[in-house]
This record gives sequence, structure tokens and C-alpha cells, in this order.
Amino acid sequence: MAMQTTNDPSAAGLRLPISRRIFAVEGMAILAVFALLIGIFMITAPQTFLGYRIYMTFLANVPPPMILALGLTFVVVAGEMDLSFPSIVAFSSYVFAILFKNYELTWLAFGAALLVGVILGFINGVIVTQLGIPSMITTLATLFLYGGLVTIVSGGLTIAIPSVTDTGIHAFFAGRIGVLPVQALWAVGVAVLLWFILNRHRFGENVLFIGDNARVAHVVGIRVDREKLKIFTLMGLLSAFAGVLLTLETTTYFSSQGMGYLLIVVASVFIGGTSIFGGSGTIVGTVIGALIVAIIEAGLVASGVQGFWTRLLIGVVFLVSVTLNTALEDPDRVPLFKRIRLRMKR
Amino acid sequence: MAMQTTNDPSAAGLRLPISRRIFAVEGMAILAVFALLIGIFMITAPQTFLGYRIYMTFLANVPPPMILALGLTFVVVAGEMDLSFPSIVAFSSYVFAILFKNYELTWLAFGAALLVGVILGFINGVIVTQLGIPSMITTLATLFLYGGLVTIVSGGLTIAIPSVTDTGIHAFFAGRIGVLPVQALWAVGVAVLLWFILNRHRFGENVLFIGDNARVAHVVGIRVDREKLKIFTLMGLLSAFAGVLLTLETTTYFSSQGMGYLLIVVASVFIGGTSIFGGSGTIVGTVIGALIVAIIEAGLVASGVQGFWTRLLIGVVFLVSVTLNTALEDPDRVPLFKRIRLRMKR
Amino acid sequence: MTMQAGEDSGELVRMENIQKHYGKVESLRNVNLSIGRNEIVGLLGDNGAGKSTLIKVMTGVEAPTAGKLFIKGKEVEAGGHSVRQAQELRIETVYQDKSLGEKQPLWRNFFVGRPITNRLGFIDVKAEKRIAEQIMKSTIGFRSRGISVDSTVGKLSGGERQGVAIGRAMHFDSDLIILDEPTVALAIKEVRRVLDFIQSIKAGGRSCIYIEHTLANVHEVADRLIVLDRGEIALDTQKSAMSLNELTEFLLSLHRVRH
Amino acid sequence: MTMQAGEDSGELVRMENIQKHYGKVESLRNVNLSIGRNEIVGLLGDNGAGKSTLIKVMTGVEAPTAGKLFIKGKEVEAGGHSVRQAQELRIETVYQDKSLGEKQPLWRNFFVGRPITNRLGFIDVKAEKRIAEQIMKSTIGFRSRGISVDSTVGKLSGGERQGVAIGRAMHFDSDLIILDEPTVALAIKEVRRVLDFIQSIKAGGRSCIYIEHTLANVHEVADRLIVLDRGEIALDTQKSAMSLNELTEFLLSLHRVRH
Amino acid sequence: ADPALTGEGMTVYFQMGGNPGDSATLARELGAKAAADLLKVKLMPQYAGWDQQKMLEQANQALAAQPDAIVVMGHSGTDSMKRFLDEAKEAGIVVVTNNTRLPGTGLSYFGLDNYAAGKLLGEQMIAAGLKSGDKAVIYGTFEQTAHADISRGTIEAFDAAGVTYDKLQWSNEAVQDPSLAVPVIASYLQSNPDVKAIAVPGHSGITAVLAKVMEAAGKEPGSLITGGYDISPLTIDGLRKGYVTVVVDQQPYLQGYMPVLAAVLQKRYGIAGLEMNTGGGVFTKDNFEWVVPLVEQGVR
Ligand SMILES: Nc1ncnc2c1ncn2[C@@H]1O[C@H](COP(=O)(O)OP(=O)(O)OP(=O)(O)O)[C@@H](O)[C@H]1O
Ligand SMILES: Nc1ncnc2c1ncn2[C@@H]1O[C@H](COP(=O)(O)OP(=O)(O)OP(=O)(O)O)[C@@H](O)[C@H]1O
Ligand SMILES: [Mg+2]
Ligand SMILES: [Mg+2]
Repeated sequence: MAMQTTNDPSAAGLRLPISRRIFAVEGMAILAVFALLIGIFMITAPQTFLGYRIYMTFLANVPPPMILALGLTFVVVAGEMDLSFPSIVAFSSYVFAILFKNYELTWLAFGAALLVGVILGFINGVIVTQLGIPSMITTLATLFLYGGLVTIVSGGLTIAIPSVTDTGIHAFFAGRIGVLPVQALWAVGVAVLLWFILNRHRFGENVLFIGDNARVAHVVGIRVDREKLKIFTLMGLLSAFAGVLLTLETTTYFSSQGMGYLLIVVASVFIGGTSIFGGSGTIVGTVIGALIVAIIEAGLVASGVQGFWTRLLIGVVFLVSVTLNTALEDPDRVPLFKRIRLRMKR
Repeated sequence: MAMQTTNDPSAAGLRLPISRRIFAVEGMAILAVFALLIGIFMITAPQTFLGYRIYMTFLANVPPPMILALGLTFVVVAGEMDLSFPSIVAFSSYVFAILFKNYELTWLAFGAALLVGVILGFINGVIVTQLGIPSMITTLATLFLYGGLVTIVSGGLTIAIPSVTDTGIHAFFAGRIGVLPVQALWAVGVAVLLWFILNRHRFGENVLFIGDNARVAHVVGIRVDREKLKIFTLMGLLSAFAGVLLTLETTTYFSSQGMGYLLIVVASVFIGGTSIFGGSGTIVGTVIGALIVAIIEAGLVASGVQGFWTRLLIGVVFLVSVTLNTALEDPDRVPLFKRIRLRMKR
Repeated sequence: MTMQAGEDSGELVRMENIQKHYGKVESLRNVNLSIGRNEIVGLLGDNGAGKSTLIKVMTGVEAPTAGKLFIKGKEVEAGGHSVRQAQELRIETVYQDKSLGEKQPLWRNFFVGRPITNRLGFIDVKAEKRIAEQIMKSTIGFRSRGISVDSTVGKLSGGERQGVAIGRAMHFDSDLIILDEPTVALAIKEVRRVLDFIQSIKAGGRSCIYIEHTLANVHEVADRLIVLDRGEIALDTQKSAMSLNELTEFLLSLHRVRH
Repeated sequence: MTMQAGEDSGELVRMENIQKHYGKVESLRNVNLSIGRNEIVGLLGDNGAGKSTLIKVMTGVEAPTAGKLFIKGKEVEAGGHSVRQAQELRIETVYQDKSLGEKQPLWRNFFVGRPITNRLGFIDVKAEKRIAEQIMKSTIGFRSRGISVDSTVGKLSGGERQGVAIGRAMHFDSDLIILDEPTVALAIKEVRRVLDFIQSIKAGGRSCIYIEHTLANVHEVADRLIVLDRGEIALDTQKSAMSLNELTEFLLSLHRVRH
Repeated sequence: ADPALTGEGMTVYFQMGGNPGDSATLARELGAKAAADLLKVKLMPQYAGWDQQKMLEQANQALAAQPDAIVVMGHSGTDSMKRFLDEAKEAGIVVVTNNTRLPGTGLSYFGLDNYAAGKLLGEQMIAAGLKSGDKAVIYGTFEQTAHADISRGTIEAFDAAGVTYDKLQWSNEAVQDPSLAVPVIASYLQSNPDVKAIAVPGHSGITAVLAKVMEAAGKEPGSLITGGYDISPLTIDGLRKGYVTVVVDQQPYLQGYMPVLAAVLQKRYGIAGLEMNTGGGVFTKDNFEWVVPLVEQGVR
């Protein structure tokens, strides 16, 4: 009982090692991992990573998958999954490209593309809530369904719209401020907005509780189905936005557009540290996760890693990043490290 | 209280409509869906589906993905995921093919291939349990890692072993009894064995409880980590077996082998009716699920569906199958149908 | 407490021939029941008698299989009733099953479903934390070291969790407060607090349904006693008509008659 | 009951300076404690006092942060102790947290961890169902319609679930039975059954640790009383030395002294 | 001065197309490595899994490293590559294209004329006995991508000869695991017993399973005229047994070797605008034996 004062929680908080307090801030641990990775590449590939160009390249290309990963973070926090986003990306890209090409629409084309995303996302939500099919299967099916639909509608066409670079909408969404690609600012904007929604808005709170335990969410008065519908619709909207950004950057639509993002985006969310079990998630982590995923391969190539080794090393970097991320936040959450620590104490 | 007798549970059981009692048997609902699908194809493509050949073709090609799906069912029942199996398939195929080609080993090559599968699966398990990385991320990483490793080891070469068809091991695993492909019997054997393990063996019971609630499993005395290790190892073993069957059937190894199975196998498990949330699963369902997934595209093509429509229709068939499967077992589990029923009663 | 206008019949809740089946299990059978204003109703019955099911139907967690439900004199459509609607009708419930988000901090669990927000729906985190802190300290009085409003609920002890659930019910000022075994897992002093709280409900002119197996507690605070047996109402009486001993005897007799 | 051979010191469990931290929360602090043979120990304390944590450390669910644990005279290695090992040492526990697989049928929940198997590890389903049926009927006596050993546990009422957990503990014949708030959610008659069961433990020469907030129950059946307060042992005495009133007074006094 | 041509000190980024070790990628890798070793060039291979989007991103990443030369795949098309090409030109970086042309850029190109190759496939099948009025099936991709030009070439050849055909779009899964195509084509053949020929414009793996397809559909070797693409070990077996009639080979080794050489030539001597159609190889049952060992080394 003499120890009482030293056990005051705030005092205990102060006594935590400074490293632990730094890494308790959302995303700090994964940021450290990212910095480490960049640091390594600066040493192994100085020509590339000490210049600014590579970073501008990333900033031009990362926004679409990053925005997708941000949307998927919401879905995962709600304990759901969405695998259909590549097809939504393709669909909205197509709508934007064809409307621009055939009717020279810009903002209207943008609006139409977003609307398509909203509708397709909404349909996902309706299937999940009304037919009760788990979202993983639903969206696996709609990945095929929407993907098939857009190839049928487009006849498998590739649509090039090089003249879009002269439009205001291009400057607004995918232009350059100096060397800085504008779409990077949009990605940051989306991230900030979603951070506030997840952590400070009632919608985000509902999402957290639904993912934590849907039964509890129901019992405390959350309209679970309605919120789920919103989540999938939001994901559709963000997929469409990502699709338009992508089309503006590459000035082309082709029918497999977006498919390459499937694994990348899923990996970004989980490397960022969002729990696969729902109920918690980190927006900052996803942002960094998307950057890490984007940088690994380019970094390895620039470091002179040859062909076959890249794939292997990507796997290794994934594992190391995730472990490091967890260990920096709390070494005891890595069972192996905990066991070692306990052994050493004896 | 006068009603008491009529509320005797056994009496109530008897009063259930006969359809409900039939579909309460494991896999009967999905079997009905499958029969319906075959029935439709018999009408739309009689030349193909009224003959025996197409069925023999399926029986020759379905066993590898079916065995993978059976293994994955265990993993999913335990509340985990394995995405690395395509690379394990490739790795064990390579080991088998190279040992056969260079040293004319057959049974030893088979043993070595299985051993490789066991080791890779075991490594997955070790990472999941020791580093505490959720299995979805772990196996996404090892999908790359193992895949990279096998291309490095194999130098990316394709290995054809046409002469394997003259060996006893080929006859044993992939020969024909009359027109019946032997591998179909092996797949059935694996299914029966796994059914008994899941439903009647203590290992299966442990898997069920771990997937239901890992904390509860721990508390009732199940060694959760050890059992998880076993599950991933089993999945590795089955992946290797699937890989060898595939190599024996196609008499070739190439480095992207197995990759095409990723979505197919995942879809088979879920279409079969195994819950994505763990704690329950159906072996019979997975068997039929694998058959459905295999038959859709061929059936559509034989029915005259061409070009881009196949993909769209695959998505539609997925959704309809899953909904029908659920509705046959209990219409009230489909929220929409339940609502309609309630409306109609009023 | 605000009085409702118009057609208010003095009844808060009325159930007519309510039935609830779970598959072939019949949890409630022809339940007729009404809860009046400013009354404390003790709801008793065996394990599996249907008490919790009755509550869930009343608060919109589950839809009844058949029957009519009136709240404050208005019929609520089956299937149309929801927890949210019940909350809007000022019914507050502490469920027996866990009803806390285990990965969420204490303060969020306190306000979830009805957060303090600005017009855009953004949550006033500071205000929520302050109020949660106040209530946890004053009403429930946790004594553990290291527990704060930021603590994750999953890390609390059994009794502490129950405390959070009750604190929530105490905070939102309602016309009808339903407590499904609220004293479970609570230490002696906290049990006393809950009983005091129920008495304050009465004093405030509000109503309460109180489910509990410890008969002495129920008998102490209830105005009216309802006993469920195998999904049917076996007794509905004013407390004054029955002593604690008679009540105990009645409950035990149910076993003898029908088993 | 089988007597253990050899170095058996007469003590079933001994804890020396056991400590348990959860992050910065200190749940147990320097706990020294021993449980003898054939004794019923009532473990009391406030919400969050550390009772459940103590049990979890004892049964291998959680590893202690520091300190030594001896079971039947042998030290168990920290981290090396597991639930399974505890079971093998014939310790049986009913935990306060849910410890049932909700999607699994009742019979599986009964035998999980220690199924009746043949030499190949295949489960004798018939035997398990038969025994489960027997126990559910005779010991716990469910009266609900439609509940059978095939019922999924998630569909049972709160009290019914508790009944399953206790039935499990009753079935496996152990040297030490630990009950963490076993009567929670149980109806009067079932509470009586649990108390009778505890008395039968004593009569059978076995031991029991019994956690409960209803002091009257504990005082009735216990031989010895241990009170935990904020992770420390505040009292460890024979029941005979303390009347129920004194015990109540002591527990309430803890609040006054330190809050 | 030393007259020998060397690329010493040069860094060349090289897009290999698929994934490391892909049947359609390996020979290109080996060719590029051979040339790089010979010319002492530092080779930086990039792999895109045939994802056009990724190819474009990788081109930009290569640009960021400011190497001496970048060898790109032309799949993303001239329009979407415009920004990249402009920036490369400005930075004085040599750009060479392989496998798929970037029309209108005038860059050095080594690869197939996809369209011509597809046409060649069709013509060879007609030469092998396909007649006007016969029905064939084309199992390939029909989207409007550069790769699909192969299908279009075959279609034109069939149209010209009056051969009718059905078009089956291959699935992503079958592209990765060709054994998945077996039941699909086999069931098609059974529903359409009048089909006389199968054309697989543009996939070596699916070409390799043609024998299995015919077995499954109960067709004798030689009973169908089959045409495929890119020689591989199993295709050789198909040729040998008579299941495969003709294989057009795009000789990807050249697509690896030549661009490196061209990059050095252009950097050192300013020699630009080279072009080569690498797709001249045609194999039938009469002329494949000599290539067998090379195929096993991965060179062909
Ligand atoms: N979701 C469900 N599915 C099937 N049966 C259910 C479900 N929920 C409850 N039941 C059954 O309905 C009956 C009544 O359950 P309920 O929870 O209402 O009992 P209770 O009176 O609250 O019991 P307790 O005192 O044990 O909490 C029980 O027999 C139970 O098994
Ligand atoms: N997993 C955990 N993480 C962090 N803190 C925990 C965890 N489990 C328990 N605690 C804390 O440890 C303290 C003791 O908890 P414990 O469950 O042992 O209490 P208890 O005496 O059983 O209380 P009750 O009577 O309410 O069941 C509490 O303050 C609780 O918040
Ligand atoms: Mg209840
Ligand atoms: Mg406790």
C-alpha cells in the first residue's frame, strides 16, 4: 500500500519508455518502418533515391491505389471485404473516357463516373444486406460480374484520350504544381477526411462497432444494414474516384484496368496495420502501407536486384515490415519476442 | 398447457416439412443447386452434357483444385486464411518434375514433393503463431516469397515430363480405370478422410473451437498454436499432393503453375457454404462447390455463350448458387426472403 | 421526465398475444402484458423461461413471430420496430448478453448509438469523455488502478463491464428502463447502488422492468411481479399481494407441477 | 478421487509472490497463497480486485509476470504452464468469461479438450452425447422445450449456458474445482444445486475455490475465506473465525479505508 | 581508339513483360542477359505480370533513375506513353520498344508484328488443310489491346479464306493455369462436333494443352487442325504425337537480345530507328526436332 502513489496511472504513463510513447501515436511505428526502407534504398540505390524524380513518380502513381486502400480500410474495419473494386475502377474509367472522347464532356463525365461507382458499390451493399451473402463472396462474384459487364459494354475497347491533358479537369486532378503531381494532394485530402470520419464522426463510430461485433451494434441501436450499405457505397465512390484519377494520369482506358491493384491494395491495408478481424483500423497506417507497397519493387529493381529475386524479396519485406510495425508498438504482441523476453528475465 | 404434447421436440422435428429435413443433411442444398445447374446445361448443351466424356474431363481436372479447396476449408474453419497455396503447388510440382526428369525418381520424387509442401506449410504456421502476423498477410507474403524461391531454384524453366505417363506412379495417381480418371478417386478419398477428421476426430473438434473462438479454445485446454501449426502443415501437404496430381495429369511444370487456382479455390470453399467467420464448415459443400466452379465456364461455353458474356454470367451463377444454397437450407437466413415471408403472412 | 401528449393511455408498453419462435423452439407463447407509468415490474422465471426474449421483443432487438406490440399507445409494426425506435420512445435497456464493443474504449461504449455530435455528425469527444468520466466515478465508482475512460472495454473485469452497461442506462434519462439481470457479477456495494438506482427511478416518476434471480432483491424494489414459465405468463400480481416467502414457494411449485 | 503418490505435500496449489501486469495495469501484486487438500476456499473481493486473474494464472490461462507457482508440490515453469497441464493435474475450472464455443453443439462443448476417443483419436460421438444428455438432465435439469444435446450453445439462454459450464466441471472428477461466479444467471433452484455440488466436493475429499459476490452463499459453504483487494491479499482466514456480518463489514470497510 | 563496341558504364532498364520465369518471358530475359553480359551493360530488369498499368508505372520509375536507356513494352499505347516519351527525350534517355509496337514514335522496335503473326497462324492452318466453309474456334483474347492484334490477324486470314469461326474469350485463370482451359475447350468441341480447327493466337501454355483438349473431347491426333503460339517443351510433345499441327514462334530471345544491342548502338553511335520482326518461326511436325534442346534451355 506504500506503493500506491507510484501506481497512479498517469505517473505510470510517464514512466513508459519514451520510444513506447512515440510509437503509441497512430501510424508512427509504420512510418518508422517506411523511413527505414527509404534509408536502405538510399544506400543501395543512391542514384535513384537521392533524387527527387522517383518520389514524384510515386506521388503520381500511388494516389489511385492509396485511395482504394483507404476505402477498403473502412470496409475492413466494418468486418467486411470488398474484392470488386478493380472492376469498379475499370467501369468508371470507361465511363469517363468514353464520355470525354465521344461528347467532350469533362466535369459531367467525372460526375457520371462517380455515379457509376456509387451505383455499383450500392449494389454490393444491397446484395450483402438483402441476400445475406458474406461480402467476400458477394464481391468476388461482382468482380466477375461488373468486369464482364464493362467489357461487354465497351466491347473490350481501349480508349485513348490524350487530349484530356489540355482540359481544366486534368489540371485540377492530375496536373502538376511545379513538379508535384496534384493527385497526391487529393489523396492526402481523402485520407484526412476519412480519418476524421472514422475517428470523429458518428458514421465512423458505427463502423467501428459493427466491425467489433455486429450483434452488439444492433443491440445498441445502430442500423447495421443501413450503415453497411453506406460503407459499400463509399467504397464504390472512392473506387470510381481512383479510376478517374488513373485515367487522367495515363490518359487511357483499357479493359483490364484496375485488376493489377487487387493484391496491392489488400496488402496496403494489412501492412498498414489494420486488423483483419474488424473493429479497429488505422488511416495513417494505410497511407504509409500503400507507400511501402509501391516503393518495394521499384526500390529493389533500382538496387540492382535481379529478376527472380524481386518476388522473393517482396515477400520478405512484407513479413519484416509487419513484424517490425507490431514490435515497435509493443514487442509483447509478437509471441516470439515475448517468449525471448521472458526467457531472458529469468 | 394442453398444448404441451404437441410441443415435444421430437414431434416438432417430425412436423418439419420434408424438404426442410432433406436439406438439413450436410451438402444436400448445394447438391440440389449443382443438380439444377447440370440439368440446365443438359437442356442448353445436350450434345456435351448428355455424354459421359465431359464428366470424365471434369473428373480429371477438378481433383487438384478440389483437394486445395478441401484443405482450405480446414484453414477457414479455424478462422484463418491461406493464400500461399499456389506457390506451394508450383514448388512441389517443380520438385517432382525435376527429380523425375533428372534422376528418373518416381515414388521418391513424390515423397520429396510432399515433404516440400509440408515444410512450406509448416513455415506458414510458424510465422502465424510465432510472429503473430495474421494468416492472411503471412500467406500473401509467402505467396510471393515461395513463388520467388521456386523461380530462382528452377531458373524459370518449364519442364515437360511426357514419359511420366509410362510409370507406375502415373497409373496409380492419374491413370484411367476404363474411362474413369484415377485422381477422382483420390480426391474422394481425401474428402472422406477430411470429413471424418473434421467431424469425428479430436483434431477436427479443436479446429472447430479455434475457429469459433480462439480464446475459448485456449481456455478449455486446446493448444491453439500447435493445432494451427498442424492446420497450415496439412494445407501444405495437400497443396503438394494437388501439385503432383496436376503435374502427373498435365505432364509439365511451369513457373506460374497453381496461380490460376487462387480465386477458384477460394470461391469453391465459400460457394460450398463454409462460413468465412470460422467455427463451422462443410466438406461435402466444398466438394460440390469445387464442381460447380469447374463446370460453370465449360457449361456456359458449351451452351453457346461467347466472348465477354462468360465472365458476367459466372458472377451471376455464383450469386444465384450461394443464395439458393442458403435459401434451401433455411429461407429465413436470406433477409430479403424472410421479409417477404413476414409481409405475406400479415 | 417529459409527459407525452395526446392519446397517451397511461400505459407505456402493451403486448397482445405476443409469440416468438426460434425455429422450432417456442420462446414466448401468447404473452399479454402491460407496463404502466411509474411502476417497477419485477420479471421472474426459470432459466430459459423467456424473460430475455420478452425484453428483446419489447426493445426491437428481435421481431415477434406473431402478436401486437403497443408502445405509448401506438402500435409498432412487427419488423418495423428497431432498437433505435425504442430509444427514441425513451426506452433504455441493459441486456443480459454482452452489449459492449470489446475493442472500443469505455467512453465510446457509453455513447454509442447516441453520440454527442455537432450538426455535421462529428462527435464531441471531449464532452463525451468528461461525462463518461463523471458517471464512472460517481455512479459506479470503480476502484481499480489504471482504468480510465480510454480503457478498452475488453480489458475490464466482469463486474467492471457490467458497471459500464448500467452506467449507460443511468445516464440516458428514459421513461422506461429495462434491466436484465443487472446485478450479475457486481460486488455487494455495487448491487446496493443498483437497487438504489431502481428506487430512484420510481421516485422520478419513471418505470422499470427488472429481471433478477435473487428474489429478495426483486421483492424489495418491485411494485408488481410477473412470472414467466416456459414462455407463458404464470403470474401477474401486485407485490403487496405476495410475501417473499410466498413468491419463493410459488416459483418452486412450478417445477413440481410440470416436470 | 485418486491420491497422488510420493512427494505430495498435502498442498494442491501454492503461489509465491505472484505478480501479474497487463501493460501498465497491475492486476496481482505479491500474492502468497496456498490451497490445501479437501478444503473449500471462498475467494472474495471487489470488482476488479484480481480474483479472475488469480484463477487464470493458477490454471495456466495467463502467465504470471513474476513469482512462483507450485502445483501438488512441483514448481510449474512460467510460460510452460498451460490449461491442458492444469487439467492433467486434475484441476477443473468454470471461468467467469464465456468459455463455450457458441457455434458448437452442447455435447461438443461438454467434452472439448478431453473428448472420449479411440486410440486413433476419433471421437465416440454416441457415448459423448449419452453422457452429456444424462448430466444435463440429472444435474442441471433444463426445463426448456426444444433443447437437446444437439442444440447450438449460442442459442441457449444465459442461465442455460452457465448450466453447461457447470455441468462440465461436475462431470470431470478432479482434485481441485475452481468456480468463478458459477451461480451468476442461475435461477433459485439451480443455485441451490450448485451449493449442494460444492458441498459434495467437500464430502468427496476434494477441494474447491469458489468466487462469488453473494456473501451468504460463500459463507455457507466455505471452510476458508480469502479476500483480495486491488491485487493484494487483504484477508486469509478460517471461516469459523468470522461471522457473515463481520465478513460483510470487513469488505465494506475496504472501501472506506482506501478510497 | 578501341573499335570494339561496348556498353561499359551504361545502365539499361528493361521491361520483361510477364513475371520472372514466365514461359513467354524467360527467353527474353535470357536474351537480354546474354547481350548485357557481352556488351558489359548493367541490366535492370522490370516485371509487370503483363499488366499495362504497371508497365507504364515502371517506365516512369525507370525514368526517375535517369539511366542511359529504357527498353519498354508497348502495351500501354503511344498516347498513354506520351508524357513518358517526352520526358525521356528531354533527358536524353534512349528508349527502345520490344514485343509490342508504339506506332508513330519511330523508336527502335524488336518484336512481332502481332497482326502479321496472327495472320501467319491463320494462313498456316489454311495451308494445313482448312477450307472455305469449314468451322474453326479461336480461343484467345478479343479486347482491343495490342496483344489481341494476334487474334485479329488470325480472324482476317480466316475471313479471307471463307473459314467460319466462333470466338471464345480465355479467362484470367486459364491464362495462368492452362489446364483450366481443357474442360472449357473440350466441352465446346463436344457441343460443336462440326468444328475442324482450333486456333490459339498468343499463348504458349494453352497451346501446350491442346493435346489434352483433344483427348478429353475424344478426338484422334490429326483429326483437327490446331494452331498455336510460342514453342514450349510440352508443345513439342504435341507436335510429335500429331495433336498440334502448327506453331508460330515469336522468338522472344531476340526481343531480349536485340533491344540491348540497339540501345548501345544508339547511345554510342547514334544509330536509331532499327526494326526487326522477330516472329518468323513456324514449326510443324516436320521441322521441330532440332529445336528441342534449345527449348529445354529456355532459349527458344
Ligand atoms: N437465438 C435463439 N435461437 C434459438 N433458441 C433461442 C434463442 N434465444 C433464446 N432461445 C431459447 O429460448 C428460450 C428462452 O430464452 P431466454 O433467453 O428468453 O430465457 P431467459 O428467461 O432469459 O433465461 P435466463 O434466466 O437463463 O436468462 C430458451 O429455451 C432458449 O434456449
Ligand atoms: N486482459 C487484460 N488487459 C488489461 N487489464 C486487464 C485484463 N484483464 C483484467 N484486467 C484488469 O485487471 C484487474 C483485475 O481484473 P479481474 O478480472 O481479475 O477482476 P475480478 O476480481 O475478477 O473482478 P470481477 O468481480 O468484476 O470479476 C481489473 O482492473 C481489470 O481491468
Ligand atoms: Mg435471460
Ligand atoms: Mg472476475
